[in-house]
Amino acid sequence: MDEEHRVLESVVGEFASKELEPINKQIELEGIPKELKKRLSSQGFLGALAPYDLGGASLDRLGYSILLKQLASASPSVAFYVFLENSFVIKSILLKNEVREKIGLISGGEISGTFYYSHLLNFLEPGEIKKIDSKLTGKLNAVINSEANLFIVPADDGKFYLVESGFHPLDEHEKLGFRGLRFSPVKFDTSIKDAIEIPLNVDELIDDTHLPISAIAIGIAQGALNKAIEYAKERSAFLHKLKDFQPLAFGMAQAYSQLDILNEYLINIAQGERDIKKELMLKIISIDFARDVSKLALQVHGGYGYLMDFGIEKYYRDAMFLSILGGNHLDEKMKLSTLIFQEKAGWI
Amino acid sequence: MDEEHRVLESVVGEFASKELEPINKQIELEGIPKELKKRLSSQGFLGALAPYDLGGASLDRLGYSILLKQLASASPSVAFYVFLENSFVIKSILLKNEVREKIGLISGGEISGTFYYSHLLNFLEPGEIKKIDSKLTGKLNAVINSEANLFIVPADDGKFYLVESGFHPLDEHEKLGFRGLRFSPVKFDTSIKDAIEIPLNVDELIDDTHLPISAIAIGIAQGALNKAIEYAKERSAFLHKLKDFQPLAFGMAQAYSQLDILNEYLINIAQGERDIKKELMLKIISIDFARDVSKLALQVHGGYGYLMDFGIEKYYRDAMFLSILGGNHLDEKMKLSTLIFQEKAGWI
Amino acid sequence: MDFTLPEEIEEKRKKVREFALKEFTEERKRYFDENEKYPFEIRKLAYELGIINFSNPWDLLVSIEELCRVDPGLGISSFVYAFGSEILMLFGSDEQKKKYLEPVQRGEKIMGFAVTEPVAGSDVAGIASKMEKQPDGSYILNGSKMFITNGSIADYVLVLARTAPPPSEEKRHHNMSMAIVEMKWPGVSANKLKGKMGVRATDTAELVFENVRIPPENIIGEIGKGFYYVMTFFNITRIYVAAMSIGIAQGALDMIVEKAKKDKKFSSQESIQFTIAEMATRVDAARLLTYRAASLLFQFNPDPVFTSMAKYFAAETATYAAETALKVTGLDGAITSLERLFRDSKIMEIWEGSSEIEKLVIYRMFMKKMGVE
Amino acid sequence: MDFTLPEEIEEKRKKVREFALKEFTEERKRYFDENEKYPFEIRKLAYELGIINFSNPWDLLVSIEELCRVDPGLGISSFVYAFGSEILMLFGSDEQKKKYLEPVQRGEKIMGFAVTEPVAGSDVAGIASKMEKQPDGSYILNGSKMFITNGSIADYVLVLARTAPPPSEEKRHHNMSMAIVEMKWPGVSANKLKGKMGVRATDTAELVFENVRIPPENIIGEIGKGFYYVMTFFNITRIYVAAMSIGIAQGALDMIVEKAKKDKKFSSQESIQFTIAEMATRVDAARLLTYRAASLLFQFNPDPVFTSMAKYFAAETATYAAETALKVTGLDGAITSLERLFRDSKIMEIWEGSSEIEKLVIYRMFMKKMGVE
Repeated sequence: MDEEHRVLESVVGEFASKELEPINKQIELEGIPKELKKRLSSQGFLGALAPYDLGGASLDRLGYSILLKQLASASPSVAFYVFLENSFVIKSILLKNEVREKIGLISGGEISGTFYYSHLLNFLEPGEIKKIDSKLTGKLNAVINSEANLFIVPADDGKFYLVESGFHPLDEHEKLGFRGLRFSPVKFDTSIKDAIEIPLNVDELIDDTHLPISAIAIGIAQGALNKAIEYAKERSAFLHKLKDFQPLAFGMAQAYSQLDILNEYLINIAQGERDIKKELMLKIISIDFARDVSKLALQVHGGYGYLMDFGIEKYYRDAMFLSILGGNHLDEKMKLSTLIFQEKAGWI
Repeated sequence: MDEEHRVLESVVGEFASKELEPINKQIELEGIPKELKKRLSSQGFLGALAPYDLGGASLDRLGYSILLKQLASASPSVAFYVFLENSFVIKSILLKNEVREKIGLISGGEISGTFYYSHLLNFLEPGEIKKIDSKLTGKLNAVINSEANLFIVPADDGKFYLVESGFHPLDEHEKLGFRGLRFSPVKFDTSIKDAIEIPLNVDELIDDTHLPISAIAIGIAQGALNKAIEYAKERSAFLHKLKDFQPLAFGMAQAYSQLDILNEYLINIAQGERDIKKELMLKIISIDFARDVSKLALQVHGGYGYLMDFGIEKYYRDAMFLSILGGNHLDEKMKLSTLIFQEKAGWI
Repeated sequence: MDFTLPEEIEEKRKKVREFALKEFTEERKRYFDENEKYPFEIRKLAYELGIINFSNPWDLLVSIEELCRVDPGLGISSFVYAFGSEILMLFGSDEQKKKYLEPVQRGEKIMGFAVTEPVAGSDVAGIASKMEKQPDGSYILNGSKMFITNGSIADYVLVLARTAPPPSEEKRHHNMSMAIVEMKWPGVSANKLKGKMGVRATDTAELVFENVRIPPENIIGEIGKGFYYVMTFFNITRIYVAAMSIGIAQGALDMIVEKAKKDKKFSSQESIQFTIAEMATRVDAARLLTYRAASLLFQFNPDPVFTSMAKYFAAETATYAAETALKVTGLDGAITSLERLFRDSKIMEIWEGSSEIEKLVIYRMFMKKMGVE
Repeated sequence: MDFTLPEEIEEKRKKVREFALKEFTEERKRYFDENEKYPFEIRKLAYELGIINFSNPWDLLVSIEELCRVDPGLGISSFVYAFGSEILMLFGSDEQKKKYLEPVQRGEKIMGFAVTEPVAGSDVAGIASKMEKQPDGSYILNGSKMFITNGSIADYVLVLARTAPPPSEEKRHHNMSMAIVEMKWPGVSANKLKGKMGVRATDTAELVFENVRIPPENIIGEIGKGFYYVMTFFNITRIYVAAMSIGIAQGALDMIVEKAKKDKKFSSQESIQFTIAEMATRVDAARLLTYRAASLLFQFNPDPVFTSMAKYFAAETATYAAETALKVTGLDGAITSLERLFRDSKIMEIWEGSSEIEKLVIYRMFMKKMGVE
């Protein structure tokens, strides 16, 4: 890793511990505060993938991975928010020159956008938007960041549209994770005149998310494990520190080792040539890893881990939610099997 | 990885498939043939860590790791043999100028040596060599490569001695793995005049084995998994190829991913600065991984996997034996815990 | 060998399942979870309809299982109002039973069990609360308790506290005693804990005791035997936690099976089929371990090895099942009760002795059986 | 519910354990393993001492468990000489029983069961062997069989072969039949398989049938029902493989416990203590699943879900236990019987339906119970 990325890692790390850690509970309970969005924006994080002239930081793959990992280690909600704005919204808008200037508003934290892809996640009743006459009408379920000002959504004509009016979010769903983001169905009744078609290739867009999702997963594991290690050094039971007991210490040592191994792989492939197979492999492994490690971290904390105030249980919930929002595991495992066997595999 | 190491990887890979694969069964049943030792020697593999002037290849850490990995993928026995000769015997002898020329005989495949470290492996009755008057007398249990011409063994004065006469191996132990090497107790009755003290630091010597043992583990996993993938593409059941079934395909895809991740880590740390913590982490993870993958590969082969002729079951046995000979897991996990918690940990 | 439950117990199981499916509506599950409220009405209803029957242990066990299968938060709240009552049954005086136990059994009062402390979770012998004997025979209690179920809604709690310093480090568990403390007494305060990950319909609080005067007749059993009483109690309640865990695991399995029934594409994937097979097997293994431990307990012959095996294995099965079901059902599971089941499940590995504690108990008692002291 | 075995069965268990500890000496275990020899003498002794009792299924079950606990190779060899006999008991004619079954039950003859083929392991319906009916009513058998236990020492084997082509791809399992084939008949040859990873004292062979003439009276039951007979048989033998697996797992646990008893440093490590606790729990869970399945089978009411759960879980427990015990005992385990136990264990996940097959059976039959066709 070069100097520039090292600096970025430490800058974001400091941001995470100074600006996210202290308000983590607030983020979970009330959502990401407006002021925080401003702070994220002024650091260039909100427009991570946006070009400089639109207020962005124009990060490369490694820089973007480092950013998400470090944010996720303190607040998976914030990391997922930045990921959603960049990997989906900004990248989509960049495809359409006419609306390019909206990126400035997003990277500036003035507005937020969301992208609807739950229909790709084997979701039973995702809802649908129909294009009827001069309207886009319908309801979408399970929309993450549903309080957004700007939606990029699929209609029944197979196209994606950017809309900025004529919608309203409904009551929230159960909220497994990423509680900093609103998660609910959204009703649409938008005039087609206000809808702008975005010429995106959704498969490519999704393929590009393997690496950032891996980075979030690794960040979650890192954040949870660090807290568990600190706690095990402080907390006593049976007259000894928790770290002194083999089952806990060995479990954490094992997790620490796997984390380092995954982290180096993340860095390797983020700075190497694009390799979708490797990115997919990392994603599938690191999502499961994040869940296992955050569960371990919760268990190390005992009863306290079960309380929101300790900031541990959220990692476990968020890791679980990431494993759901992070991609359709079954389809992706089939895809990976086919890449590995070099012929169609894993389809029965 | 630079060009030189890439070439080495392909050269050893070819050697493994052309010179080891065809005689694998013979190696398992009768030991490593003399001619093979000659072939290993002429390639410079037997003296991998020996200097050029003593017939060695003077490989660096990365080269040595690649060598062992590739050999292990076809024959873990041969890889372990090369490892034993180099990481223990040659490295020890290099510490004593007077006997330096023996290295030529080892790297030339003329003689073989062994190093006794089973006493470090939490072994209940390792036996002992006593230094009494003018003799080194006693019996050592669980000596690997016990048909060696040259032994480096500890005596009860806490020193290590090189001896070349006055010993004879006893009946073999049960032979879990590495069947190409003799494994038995050895009786010693050597005149002290024929014993040469070797001024070695056994802890350092062991620390230096983490990386090569990881390489063997990763090689075992690679060899077993490749065979399983090939088999799954060929073998049918229920009117489909095995690779078509998700549970098998996904299991192998997962293993393939982890293997690639571990392999990149191996290469990273083998070419980076020495980092004992990382080397230990990799060893602990990769030994367990080798066992899990070779077990999976056996299962993919069904009943055939259980037969020696298919060359699969040996990976599982060898991986298990490597996990035993590869180091004292409990002690090493304590050591790793202490490195990670930066204070004594995992001792209860 | 006979692996079947008496018919009337299986009948009761059906009745409880019907009750839970009817009363634990999606709205209620969500309401009490989101608002972290104890469902007094549901508890009352369950009592009145005879769902909770403390007089037949098998009846209680399968009821716990079936209630938690539909919703752990509401399910646990339905029967946990008597938490600690076994202590009074086994060790309480006749007066104590009459005054404190019977109103609970009649569904009128709520009880709690206060052992855990902020500084001592699983390590019961490490507690710091003190009861000091006064010249008049009464005791003064000082200290605080953490994670106390029913803490802010109970009428009284059974408190464990030191009545003398430990004789030595090895004998830290000596000189502890238990007393019944009424929550309305001066010096008692409760601070409801908000923001639990799951089982949010249950009430959990931190308790603080400042110079609380306890009359001598409220001391339970013998002075100095408190630790022993607690361990005896855990040998009972661990089986109930195991039953809750089986309920959760079964509930998770139900959901993935439901999806497989409705969604042919889902159920045609062999990896999903294997997942269901593996989950069903583990749930059954956990159930058998639990019923074996229960069977011995209910014959007044509890085996701590079997009890801890059941608790540990069942609790891990609960989190495994909830996690796995959620993983494979994806968003479909995330916006249904499965999401809650997932959050609820994790506490099973912590309550009544974490999995780590259970393993230590298993090891020690198992080796004792093997002839090792 | 009752989780105890009858006293006479527990007595028998003790007797079998004593037998195994006495007769399965370290020397014998090693000799028959290394030389891949079938232990005729031990088999005879076990029969004569009444160790093997086919008339009481619980007796047989615990005997299998206890024999394999000490040594799977010798243990399996002690009772497997009657392999396939349930087929004759259930579907054989009186003449077949008299001529072929009784000499086996008297310990005089050895039988085998020949289903698996080189091209079709777990996929029984995929076999290619054929029996063609001749004008004189006899059948001509052609084909080969793989991994046949007792293959090179049996006096006769029960063979599954096609008697007509499958009516369709979905009905591949139709038109298969079973016959008793004597190994001395012309055209029958056996090729002993050397180099098995484990259970090397048991005999395994590849069989080849070249124009073997089978008299009509050697056809078992009805023509065309062979697949059904095999599946019925597996519902029985899977339980025995589960029992072998429990035996192996218990044997591995025994060894780590023995080491813990002798070696204080070893047993004082908490990670070792946890390992013992986890292993003991899994072994018990596997045992309970197995006994439940057995209990139903022995009441002539087998449940394929429970049977396959038992087989799959027990087999995985065997490899897990052997692996784990060997891992933690290190070299100490590697030069003792534990090494053999490790090698022996792996076949449990393959025999009588691999774990993958068991999971498919569990899924299909479980969903049937849930009302899905």
